[in-house]
Amino acid sequence: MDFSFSKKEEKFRQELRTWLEENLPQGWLHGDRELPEDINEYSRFLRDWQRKLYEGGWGAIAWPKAYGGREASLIEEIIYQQEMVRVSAPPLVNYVGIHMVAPLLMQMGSGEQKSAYITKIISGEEIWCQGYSEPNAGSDLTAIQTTAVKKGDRWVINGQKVWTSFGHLADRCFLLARTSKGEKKHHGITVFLLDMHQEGVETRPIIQMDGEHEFNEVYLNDAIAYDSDIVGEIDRGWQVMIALLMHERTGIGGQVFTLEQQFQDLVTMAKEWTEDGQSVIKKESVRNALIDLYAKSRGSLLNYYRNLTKTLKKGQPGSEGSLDKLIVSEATQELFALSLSIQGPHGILWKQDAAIGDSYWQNKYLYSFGMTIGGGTSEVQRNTIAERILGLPKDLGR
Amino acid sequence: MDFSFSKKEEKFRQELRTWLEENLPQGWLHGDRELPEDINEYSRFLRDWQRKLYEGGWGAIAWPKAYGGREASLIEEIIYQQEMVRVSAPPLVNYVGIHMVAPLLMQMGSGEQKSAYITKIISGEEIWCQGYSEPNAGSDLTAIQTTAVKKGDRWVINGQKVWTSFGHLADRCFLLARTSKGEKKHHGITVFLLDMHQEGVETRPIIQMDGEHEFNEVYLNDAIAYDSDIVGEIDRGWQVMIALLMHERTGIGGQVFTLEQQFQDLVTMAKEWTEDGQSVIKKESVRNALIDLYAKSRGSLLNYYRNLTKTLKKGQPGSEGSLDKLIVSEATQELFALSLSIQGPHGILWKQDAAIGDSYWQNKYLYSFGMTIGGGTSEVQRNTIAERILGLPKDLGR
Amino acid sequence: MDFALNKEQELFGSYVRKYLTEQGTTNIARAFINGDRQRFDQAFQGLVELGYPSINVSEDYAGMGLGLLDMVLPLEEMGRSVLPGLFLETNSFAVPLIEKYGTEKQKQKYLPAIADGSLQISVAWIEPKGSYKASSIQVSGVEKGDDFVLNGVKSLVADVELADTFLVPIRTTSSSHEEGISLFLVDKAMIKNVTQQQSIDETRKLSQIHFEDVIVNKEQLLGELNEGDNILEEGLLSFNASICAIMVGCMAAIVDMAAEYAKIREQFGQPIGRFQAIKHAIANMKVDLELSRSLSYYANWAYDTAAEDRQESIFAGRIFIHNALQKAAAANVQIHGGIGFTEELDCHLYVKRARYYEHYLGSRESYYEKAAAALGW
Amino acid sequence: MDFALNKEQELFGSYVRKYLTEQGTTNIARAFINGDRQRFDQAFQGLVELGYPSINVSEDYAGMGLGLLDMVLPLEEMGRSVLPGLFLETNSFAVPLIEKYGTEKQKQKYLPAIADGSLQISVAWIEPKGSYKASSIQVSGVEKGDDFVLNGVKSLVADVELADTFLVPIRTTSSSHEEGISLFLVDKAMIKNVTQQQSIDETRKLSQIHFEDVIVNKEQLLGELNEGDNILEEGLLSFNASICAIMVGCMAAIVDMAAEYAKIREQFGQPIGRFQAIKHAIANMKVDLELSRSLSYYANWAYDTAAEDRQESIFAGRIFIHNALQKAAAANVQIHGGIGFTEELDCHLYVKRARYYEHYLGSRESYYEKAAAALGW
Repeated sequence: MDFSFSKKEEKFRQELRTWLEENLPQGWLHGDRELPEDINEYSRFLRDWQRKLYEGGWGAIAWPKAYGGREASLIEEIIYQQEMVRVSAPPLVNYVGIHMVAPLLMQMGSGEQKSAYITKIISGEEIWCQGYSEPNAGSDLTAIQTTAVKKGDRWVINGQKVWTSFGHLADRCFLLARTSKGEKKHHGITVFLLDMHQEGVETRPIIQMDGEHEFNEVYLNDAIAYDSDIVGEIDRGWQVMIALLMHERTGIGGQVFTLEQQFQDLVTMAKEWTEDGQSVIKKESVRNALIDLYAKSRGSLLNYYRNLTKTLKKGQPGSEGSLDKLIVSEATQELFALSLSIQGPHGILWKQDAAIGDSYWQNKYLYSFGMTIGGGTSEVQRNTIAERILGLPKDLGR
Repeated sequence: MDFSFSKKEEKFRQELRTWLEENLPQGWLHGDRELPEDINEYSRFLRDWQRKLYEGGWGAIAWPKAYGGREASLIEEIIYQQEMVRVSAPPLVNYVGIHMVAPLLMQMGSGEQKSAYITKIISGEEIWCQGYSEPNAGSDLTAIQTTAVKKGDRWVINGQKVWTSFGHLADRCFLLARTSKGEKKHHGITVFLLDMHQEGVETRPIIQMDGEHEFNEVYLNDAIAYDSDIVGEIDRGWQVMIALLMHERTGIGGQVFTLEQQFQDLVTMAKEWTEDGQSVIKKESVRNALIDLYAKSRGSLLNYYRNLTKTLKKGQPGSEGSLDKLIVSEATQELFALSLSIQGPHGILWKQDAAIGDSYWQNKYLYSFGMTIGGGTSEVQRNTIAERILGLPKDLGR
Repeated sequence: MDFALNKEQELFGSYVRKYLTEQGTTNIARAFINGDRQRFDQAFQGLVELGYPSINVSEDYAGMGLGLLDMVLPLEEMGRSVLPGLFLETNSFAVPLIEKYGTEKQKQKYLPAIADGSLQISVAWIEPKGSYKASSIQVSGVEKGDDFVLNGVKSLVADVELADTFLVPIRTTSSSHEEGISLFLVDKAMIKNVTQQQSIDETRKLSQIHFEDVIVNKEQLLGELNEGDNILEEGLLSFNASICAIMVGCMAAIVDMAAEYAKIREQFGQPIGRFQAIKHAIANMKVDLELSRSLSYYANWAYDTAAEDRQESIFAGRIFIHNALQKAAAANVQIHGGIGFTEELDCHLYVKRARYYEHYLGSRESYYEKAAAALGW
Repeated sequence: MDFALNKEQELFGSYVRKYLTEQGTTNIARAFINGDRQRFDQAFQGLVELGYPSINVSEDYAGMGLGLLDMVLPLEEMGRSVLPGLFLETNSFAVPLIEKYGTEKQKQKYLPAIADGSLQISVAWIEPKGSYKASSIQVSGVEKGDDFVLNGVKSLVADVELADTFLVPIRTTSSSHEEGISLFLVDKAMIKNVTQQQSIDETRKLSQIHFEDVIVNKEQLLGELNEGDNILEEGLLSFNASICAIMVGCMAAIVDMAAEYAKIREQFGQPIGRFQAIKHAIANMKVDLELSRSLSYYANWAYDTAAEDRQESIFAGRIFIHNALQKAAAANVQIHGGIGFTEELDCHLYVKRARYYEHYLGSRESYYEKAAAALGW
């Protein structure tokens, strides 16, 4: 058991830290982290940040050097995430491109696809989104109804996608569509690399309960793709999806490190926030709730490290990721609910009028409701834990 | 809305109260409530109590006068339960006989059955048990495997029953057995009135986690019954069971009133029990937990009254009984868990060495684990609430 | 023994339900959030016509002279609709206090106007970063002839725009202990400086009121000078009995919408209501709802009949019901999945209203203390 | 970065598992409950032969000189079996204290005997109806020449029959404040009057020890006079790190038995593990188990490496893990249904052991305080 990092790893961390200090947007390190409100400026800001990362050699560290990566080890990827969380770096607008599409194309993409997309992904020139979920296919992705029908040399795509993050900023979409009706529902699905800049693609915002717009509905009305846009084989998209999962080496590391930091922020807040002249952390009920959360957030982190150690030894992640996801999403929800309760009657003040922290706590509280839904609901995670880890029988309907 | 009782009802209460004061076993009202340990003495004690109730006209108050009852109203039944709880009256050894078997026989028994059993039930001369559950038929009673096969004029019964309360004291058993294999699993079940005093019936104790023996396994090896022992029609036992449920007018009133009293006892204990010289009820965490329990136990009672009001108006109970059962069993469990926690390190002392109350808290704590299982598990209650009250779809496998 | 509302109460509740359904239930709140008061004003007028604001005003002042129990079902309906408005503040907080402590002149001035829907009252209690404790009240009132001159800032005042008058606890002595708080009825005309505050529950428009040498005549003092703290405590009884009812209404709507969605939404070829994770979550909500409803009915009955256990019933009821509501509101989002996380469905309205009520007119902690005190612990 | 036990630790754990499985796991405890010590004695001897009691005794005193982390997996196995015995008291509480505070003579007397399994230590701390606070300690020690004369009663002393020596905090001044507690090693020969106490967890045989002019030589004082309280606090660190491990073992057994039962038990024509009410209950246990295991490993590592956060890790770990164990033990009964409520299956053993640990050597409340203090809150 050893929680230290090797000299090489620490050197890597130091190099990244120095680079971040020199290259983060003006004022960022000192807390001036406002992102532009205008959608075009926002997009430009994040693309610029991706480009800067790329030019500094930090755009996609796990990638092969030939593509602009640095063939980082898993531990280096972890360190990368830790450091990005530490400085609250701007969001990675091209997460889907960098962590999913490009690694997959490197593995099974055509030569043409590789040369067309990979460099533009790392440089931020092209932003990708994913087109998985549909109104009737949430937890059950095999229920997708979007169809792709071959007409001449074109695939004509119709249907509706939802929960497409950054869909309004994206240039291309990693899209699942049904190309035939298989005996089993997961047969007959094909993966397309869809051009978002075409007439048949319309994006509409989904307004979340926190009033923000991160996700979109994407309407596909005779959208067009070609054979050259297919990844893997026709009707075999499910295998592509499974291959994709294997590239998720670091799991939810980012969320785990973020939770750790959020917990520290909460403690600081509870020390500084006073009620009737007394710091609220001195209240027994608040103090005990914080100790419980201390155990949960530390536990999340340690559990993640323990699973990571297994991944390092086995070479690939196991089903334990479902544990980590469930733990961290539920703990985060609990953390932000507590953060509002702590502020007493003032906890409901919002936006510019929030009592503290620029409405950080209120926004995160509302956003946290999505964490136990997106990326696989807690119910689905519990099924996975029970079935894959404990070997309990398959659920109803599957 | 009116929580008062009518003059007639109050007179009934006073009459019962006076009778109890005069007739409860020696010393009982002053807390000397030890029951005999020897099984035969124990049986004799409880039968004597039943006989005394009967002779006083309190043996089965809801029954017709012709059978020794007093045709009590539902409210009078409630008052009866309240008063019995108030004095912690000895257990009703013939509960099954009085509340289930006899009312059912009055409704659908043969003349012969009526005259053979009903008077002996109310007088405590014959004790009844029920033979429903089996090792493979717990929540799912339709899965019973005990068979009754007709040979000549005899029904030969083979199988095993479990969770037969007072089975070791009982003279007769209200038994479910499979007489044919129906298309649907609840077809082909027949109800027998089985003589327990025969060679083919063997009773073995089940020792509960509290070390007590209330329940039994009953082994049936060529046990014998006759056509005259059948209630209702052959193969139509399920309808008999449904008819039986209709006689459960007061639902779990006894448990609700008991919970109310247990809560008061807990408060008294929390005031008297001190830690480091301070009454533990003064601790914020204990105090708040008790307030939560106050709401739950009051809520249980009020909810029961609200459902009772509905029953009074409609003339028969609805599905709300499943709510009451779930609420009161879970609240009771919570109450006794808290009662041990409150006692700190001394809470684990047991039996004659218990720190307070004659091990009352420890015994009830352990016993409470059975309350969310027996009489329909909490899971089954939740299904019932969801399906019957809210109209959600039927569960898997049903 | 009859633990049920009576026919008239049931009937009145069903009128309100019918009316609010016609008005579009939560669409009234949605319009209000978007700055369109018209739908709310119309709904309010309808409730006035049904007689709601007059229910607990005594007959001497043009009211019906009924009690809180008669308001339970209308409040449940308002809870269902997450209705905006000062119903609780006006009828459940101010009316009982004016009836009990008001001068004849005050009664004449306020009660008939409340009963006919022409006057509403809000409560300006807490101050920036302060608590509801008397010791936290800093807005000062200095006697000057027949007037008091008020200075200081009140925060989190609900719906200043809808209100005509404010109940305002003011420090009228220099000591910072409980004694020395007086309660004033301050009419809106006297108030010049109001700044808006954004609330997570956008169906409540919050404000800070800046008292800058605001002159209030002594006649506007409610009850005795320096006795404000006890009067506020009295008001919290009726207020909390009513908030129990409104929260029960929120929960009832949640249970309905969760159960309906679970019947029609399919995943893995099944309505999701067949999955016990969903099914039992909804059953648990239902159990909490029924417990809450029983506690709410009793709390309101206990208030009306001045039952011995009214304080503990009301305060413990508020704690239990709020907790149940907050759990149900969160579970409802989860049951609805992604769509539950959007502004499109109503799920978020209940989450936010639940959060709003958590510490409104008293923290959860303070209610534990009050309940325990009432029980003599 | 390597958050895993090493090969040797894993291997040792698997030896212990294999051995305890051969010995019949919970059947050792069941025999012990029924007054049959033989199976336990045999199991104990086996663990001695495997070297368990010598693990954390330093090499100078015939031990292996290893740390708590090397005891984690054996303790998990003991937890699985709900094993009786003074393993925690002896190796996790007394050994670190004797190593740190003992005189050379004390070390010679106790450590080699512990290492070779010939001596076990129990803790006689709390008194009838008292608490673990120093101020609650009333058993008095009066200096008389080279001796102290002890009088008073200790309660809830675990397994007097198995113990050879007791760690006993004694009041050696007349003040009833923290100062004035001294820690003595009292050998069993000195103790005449012991009365048994029934425990809910019958795998622990509890007793009261009546000190009636018990004479203890000054040489038996562990650490400085009147410094006992600080020494006990130090002992609680190692003790609680180990109790985390043993509780994780209990939970691991629970998860296994619940999952196995859910696979084979059928109702409504389905293995009950297909019903999400059961399935998700077991998944939740598993989540808690893995979190607990991670916290336990870290707590023990933090102790061994004297990490800065060792106190908060150990105390918050104990709270979380105990809470998780108690929930899992109760859920396990529910999952098993009726048969889970009997003495036949092992479910009840875990329920009772969980209850036993709730306040053992410190209340849950006190650990919240200690954790908060360690975090500087």
